[in-house]
Amino acid sequence: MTEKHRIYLDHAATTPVNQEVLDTMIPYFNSEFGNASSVYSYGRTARIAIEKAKNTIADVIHSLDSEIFFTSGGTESDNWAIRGVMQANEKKGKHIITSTIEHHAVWDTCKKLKKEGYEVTFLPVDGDGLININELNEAIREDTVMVSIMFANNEIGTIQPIEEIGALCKEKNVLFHTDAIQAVGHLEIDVEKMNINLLSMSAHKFGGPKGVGALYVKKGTRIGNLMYGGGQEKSKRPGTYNHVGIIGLAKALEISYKNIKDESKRQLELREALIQGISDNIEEVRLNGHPTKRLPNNVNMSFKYIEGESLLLSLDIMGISASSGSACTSGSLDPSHVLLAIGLDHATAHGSLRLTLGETNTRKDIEDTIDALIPIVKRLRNMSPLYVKGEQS
Amino acid sequence: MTEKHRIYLDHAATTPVNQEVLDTMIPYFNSEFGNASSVYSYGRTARIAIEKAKNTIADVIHSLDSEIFFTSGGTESDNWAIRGVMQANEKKGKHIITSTIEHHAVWDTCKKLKKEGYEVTFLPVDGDGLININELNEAIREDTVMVSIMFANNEIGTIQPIEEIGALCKEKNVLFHTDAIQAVGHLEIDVEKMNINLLSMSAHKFGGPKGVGALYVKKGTRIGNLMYGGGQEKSKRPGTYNHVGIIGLAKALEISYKNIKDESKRQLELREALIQGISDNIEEVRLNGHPTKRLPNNVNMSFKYIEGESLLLSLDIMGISASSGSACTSGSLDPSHVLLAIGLDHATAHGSLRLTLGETNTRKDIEDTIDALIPIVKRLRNMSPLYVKGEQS
Amino acid sequence: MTQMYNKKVMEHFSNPRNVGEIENASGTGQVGSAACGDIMKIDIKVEDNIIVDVKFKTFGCGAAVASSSIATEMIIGKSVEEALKFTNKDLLKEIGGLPNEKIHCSILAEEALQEAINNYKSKIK
Amino acid sequence: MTQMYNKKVMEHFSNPRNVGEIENASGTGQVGSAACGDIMKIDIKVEDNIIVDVKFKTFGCGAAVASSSIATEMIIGKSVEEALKFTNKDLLKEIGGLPNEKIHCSILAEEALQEAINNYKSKIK
Ligand SMILES: Cc1ncc(COP(=O)(O)O)c(C=O)c1O
Ligand SMILES: Cc1ncc(COP(=O)(O)O)c(C=O)c1O
Repeated sequence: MTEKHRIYLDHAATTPVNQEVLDTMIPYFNSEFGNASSVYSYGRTARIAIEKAKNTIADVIHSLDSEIFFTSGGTESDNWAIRGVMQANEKKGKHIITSTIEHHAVWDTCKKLKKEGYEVTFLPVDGDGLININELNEAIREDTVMVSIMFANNEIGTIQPIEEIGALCKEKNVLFHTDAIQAVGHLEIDVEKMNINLLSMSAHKFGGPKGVGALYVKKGTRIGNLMYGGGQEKSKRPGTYNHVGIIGLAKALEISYKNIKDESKRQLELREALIQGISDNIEEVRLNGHPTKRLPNNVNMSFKYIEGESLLLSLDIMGISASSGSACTSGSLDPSHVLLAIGLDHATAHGSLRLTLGETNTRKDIEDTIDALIPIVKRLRNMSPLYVKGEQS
Repeated sequence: MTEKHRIYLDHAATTPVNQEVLDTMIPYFNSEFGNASSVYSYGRTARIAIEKAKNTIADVIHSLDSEIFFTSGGTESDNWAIRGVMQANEKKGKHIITSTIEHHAVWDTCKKLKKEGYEVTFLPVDGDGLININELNEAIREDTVMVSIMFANNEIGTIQPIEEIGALCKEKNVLFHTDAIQAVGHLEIDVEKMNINLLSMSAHKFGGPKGVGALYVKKGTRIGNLMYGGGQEKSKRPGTYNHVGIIGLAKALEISYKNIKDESKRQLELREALIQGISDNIEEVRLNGHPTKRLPNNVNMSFKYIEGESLLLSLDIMGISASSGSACTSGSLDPSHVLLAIGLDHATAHGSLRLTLGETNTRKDIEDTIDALIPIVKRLRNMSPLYVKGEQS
Repeated sequence: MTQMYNKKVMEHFSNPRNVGEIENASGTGQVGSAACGDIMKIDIKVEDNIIVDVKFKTFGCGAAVASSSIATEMIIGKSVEEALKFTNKDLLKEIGGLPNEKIHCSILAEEALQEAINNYKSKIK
Repeated sequence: MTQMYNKKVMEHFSNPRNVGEIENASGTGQVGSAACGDIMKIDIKVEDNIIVDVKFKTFGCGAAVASSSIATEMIIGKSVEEALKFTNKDLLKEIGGLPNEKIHCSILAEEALQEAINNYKSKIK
């Protein structure tokens, strides 16, 4: 297979920058490069572009322009939201509630807060990866400052009942942060209707550049800084504006939401075809994550008796890029905490494969992937000491 | 003056991305876009580029590749260096020494630490902006964890005696961080010879893109995280690698240091011509910062009786971009803390102008700038209630 | 779109009207301080209770210069009583708005004018 | 350049030698666990104190598969005593290096082989 025929099925890890987005960004690298905080003309052009970007984002998520703050990506947005809110609200308490399937950017931040003396409740999820709203209700205490539950999971694609969580948090008067890094660009989001106080996003997950993200902070939310310095972003997030990245983020968002309904329907059909094709042709597989409350671009399946990295490498040799669990934890020996949280045993968790679709993927890509997977799984199973049935068949 | 003739003299605020740098970056936006942490081919290309970038940086500053960590810019590097080291070394003590002319990224971080219970000594500087090595020596205590003194000042260009500071810190067994954000790309740096433990840099100050920086952390230095999340950068700085930015940073650095001796000599001559031209043609001006221990691209002068922003705006109308004090603090009413620290009164501090050169500036730019400044200063002085002498002349 | 000036502000900054001083002014007001970065001085000439001339000198930013210039234009020809009612809101309306952090410049203009009028009144008493 | 495999590793991963099981093996060794993500099973056939055949089965990552494959190649033809001296260092040398976090795969191969030999020895005692 030549480079031309590569099939990229790892859009949840990162996406290529959309060409239109790149074309929009290019002039800002060296013609309109001025420092957005300056008073002179160069800087003014950058400043206007940043204000426009806030407006674009605010339109998509139904917030005010002034509620959008730019960051260096999803990790910073998550860290800032959680640490910033917990530190600024110590008068109310030191308790935070999160789930057992959060991304490490939330998970590890919470674990660190715990070490520092905060109290953290890690809410379990069911076999499909959903939290239970009654359990959340019971977990909320007098001194609970915030709930941080992700919008959609990056590994298994499960979408949480965000609107219900938001309503409950509002009723109980606790702040609600959602890591929407996998949702933005793929699902419709309304922070007003969903009662979201803070929302994290990352540009490279929806056709924008890497190294830039945003945090929505509802007006009136008490939040401290993660970094100190210049006066940018009302001194809440200092540092010279990465206006090229910001312009890219906004353009990518705009493009994603232009025909989100059609595109998400298209991807959902491909997703179902992929799940069906694998299930029909390969024995002893299981779908991880909720069958319907699921990102339209996410397929996550476990293949018994084989190990994920071998599967990835074999697919890579065939020109197909995929992922096993979270790309961030590749190279680590422990299986994904998400797959364990939904009840998989270690061996099955190790044998998981994540295939995530993007706008350039076609039905042919799906067929080719299924065709490639069948002999690969067979070969690896024949090599596996765990596999007895059908050996050498 | 048409756009073509614009003269950009604000390189200390930010620089345009060098065309060669941009050309190097472009393919990584959407052909080689893979997640650097993945095992498959796309990711591998990004990973190799990142390793190469570390090697380039390490070569320039004389460190090991593994001592280079990527960040979202200078602000993050400074925040991380200081907070990370202070938190990880509490067993030794809670005292840090810095100077009164640091950038806000260091200054405000130290002020915040003070509020949190750390002890901070703000070392004064002399009229030229230099710290006194004996005073530093006296300020170091048993419980001093680190000294953070900038390499070269962003407003007045003064270069500190870094090698002496490094030697003293080594002798006294305290860690030495230097904010070298204005120095990298302009001065020769040797972390080994200078005994530097941590060094911050930011790509957009030397022809690289905005939103990416690096922190050098000497092997064995105890440092905590500023952010938590995935396993990137040995888990010390998580988040999907902004490999495009990293590639840009390294390329820009490589280009800057290719003929740094000649270019810095050229800029130094232009700097002197500019200072001379202004001093010869305009009365009651003063040079701020050290006359010779000074960045080759920095001119900072105070024009009595007039206010900086009017000066900037007037220059901008003539097609010349400059800055008054630090670009970061434009819009604030207080004059720059740096100018006050070197002893200027408020009015004189308000009347300061910073002109910072870059590689595209020519001798003609300097002449045109002097020619533009003369009538502007005259006009503004005639408008000023503080100016009596020579009124209406 | 904060931190930026509109065309009218820039035009008045580039070509400020009524710069200077009035010899034997009927009243003079000066407010602000060099420490704060803004000083505004306004001279008025009053004839038959009408402000027939206004001149200003300003040390300050673009908004300060433009505010002074526009304020002088708005005041010339007004009676002393009308001028006393002049506020920075009128000025902001005329000027087409200022960035948030520059609103204080319009207040300075109001104060300088009021001080000049008070100075005039104290003299004729 | 960590986290990446060299050509030789990829070649052995793609075309592993000696996959399978030996019927009536002289010795068998299995190490690792599914929980850790790596299981290696090695069968050896010994004739006149010489290891004449080796077969493996591996559940694990690319490095684990390649390590097994290369280890079997290196061992065939060796005497039992020679084989007992085989360590993961020899394997790493032959393989041309592994990423740091994959070094344990070479250790697994060493252990599986030693266990197979020990198993053989315990049988012939
Ligand atoms: C759900 C989720 N949260 C957080 C992150 C971290 O985002 P970034 O890598 O842009 O820092 C990711 C992606 O890596 C993610 O998928
Ligand atoms: C000396 C110094 N330190 C820190 C910074 C902050 O760097 P950045 O704006 O890239 O975050 C700057 C520039 O703004 C600087 O000049």
